[in-house]
Amino acid sequence: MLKVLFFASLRERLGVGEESIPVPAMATVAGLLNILRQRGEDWADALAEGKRWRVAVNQDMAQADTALKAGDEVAIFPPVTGG
Amino acid sequence: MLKVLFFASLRERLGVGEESIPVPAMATVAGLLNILRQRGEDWADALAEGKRWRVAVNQDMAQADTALKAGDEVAIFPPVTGG
Amino acid sequence: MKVRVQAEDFDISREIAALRTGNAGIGAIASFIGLVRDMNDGTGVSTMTLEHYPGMTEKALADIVSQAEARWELLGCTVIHRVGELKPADQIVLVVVASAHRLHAFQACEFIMDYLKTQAPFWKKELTAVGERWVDSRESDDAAARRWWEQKKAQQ
Amino acid sequence: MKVRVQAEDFDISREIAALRTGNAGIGAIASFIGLVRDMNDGTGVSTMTLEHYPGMTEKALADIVSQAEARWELLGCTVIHRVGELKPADQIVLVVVASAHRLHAFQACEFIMDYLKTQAPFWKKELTAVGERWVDSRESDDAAARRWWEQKKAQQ
Repeated sequence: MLKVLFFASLRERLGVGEESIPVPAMATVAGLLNILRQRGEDWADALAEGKRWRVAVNQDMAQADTALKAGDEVAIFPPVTGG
Repeated sequence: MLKVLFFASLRERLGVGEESIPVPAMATVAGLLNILRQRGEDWADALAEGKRWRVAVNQDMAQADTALKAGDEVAIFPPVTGG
Repeated sequence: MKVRVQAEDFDISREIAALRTGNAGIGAIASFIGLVRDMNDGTGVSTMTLEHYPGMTEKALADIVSQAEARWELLGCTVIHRVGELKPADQIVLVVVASAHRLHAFQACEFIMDYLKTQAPFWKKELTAVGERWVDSRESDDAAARRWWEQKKAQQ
Repeated sequence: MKVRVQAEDFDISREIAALRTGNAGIGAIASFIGLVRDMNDGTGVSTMTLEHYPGMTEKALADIVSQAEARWELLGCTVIHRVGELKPADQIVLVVVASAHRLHAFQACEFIMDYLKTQAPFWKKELTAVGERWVDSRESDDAAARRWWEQKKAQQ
């Protein structure tokens, strides 16, 4: 399983902060996003290609082709606005 | 008369901090420096062309051709090293 | 290096004193404080809530400081970022950088702020007279962070 | 704008508090502190004496700050420079700049320090184990001041 986290506006829009998701067959960030987009219109829209979201894997910034394995912590969030 | 001030290493080397000097016939910074250089070897050397000294007239940084008139305050000093 | 994420306020004098203790080789200290403004994009702000990603924030800040330490000659660095509910005029972030010379201190301090603004997982939500809104990221912040990467590339 | 030349020490927290009072539009405060180092050019320094040109120092500092205010959008600026006899680790100079945005605060703070280092009539004399010596000006400081002039020229 993956531990998947959502933050800020994405967390509010999708109505979930944390959940467990099986490692997808296509075991990359892109594979996980494809599965999430199939959950419905809201998910497909919030996580659409070209939308401004970021992904971190095990607390490091990640890319679409970053590999995933059981036990990984994946976080999906909007561009950061601290400081 | 001009009020002429010397600071820092120039003041120590020339042994004078402040004096009154008549406005030179050539009433510019260059004219004043020419007169001071005639005071002896030490003065000629300390104020030689190409040496690193600066001049302020009435507390604003000045150039060789800056005009002088009676009552002006002229300060001669090495490059500044504050901060 | 000292990195802290906390709800509590901070005092710049105290942080500088702690950073300097016992190091008389420090000649320059550059620092930055970010504050909650009472206006943003023309609307009055009454409360600012800072959400963060616990664990990753500390890691990201430590990584940003390590990059600065690899790039400039630093003699100490402190980064404090607050989280939770803040009010206008409250302090949000503190960066203090010590070095023998001012150019290193200034550059590292600016670099840390630019990277923090684009790489550290904090999100601001403003409460205004017309409701709540998440603050949008700015292209100017991305551009500010990019220039350091380009400067480094140009030097290689 | 607040410019002071004094023998007394200063406290950055107190100066920032005074600068900020009543202005919740400030989003960024950049500051710089210059300190007496215990070593310079490889020699131990036991005392540093700051000579200045009374009257012109205040005028030069005010002029430097005015130039910064004309060039960037500032919401406040404080410059304090000490004179007299100082010891290693003592504070020499403080520059605090407030703005709505960090780029303006950082740039103005660095600009003020670069101009102060080349335009304000202060001179440092060090007492070391091998005697007294006047500190030499650095070409790197002239170069640092020049880049602002060149940047301005390039923008015109």
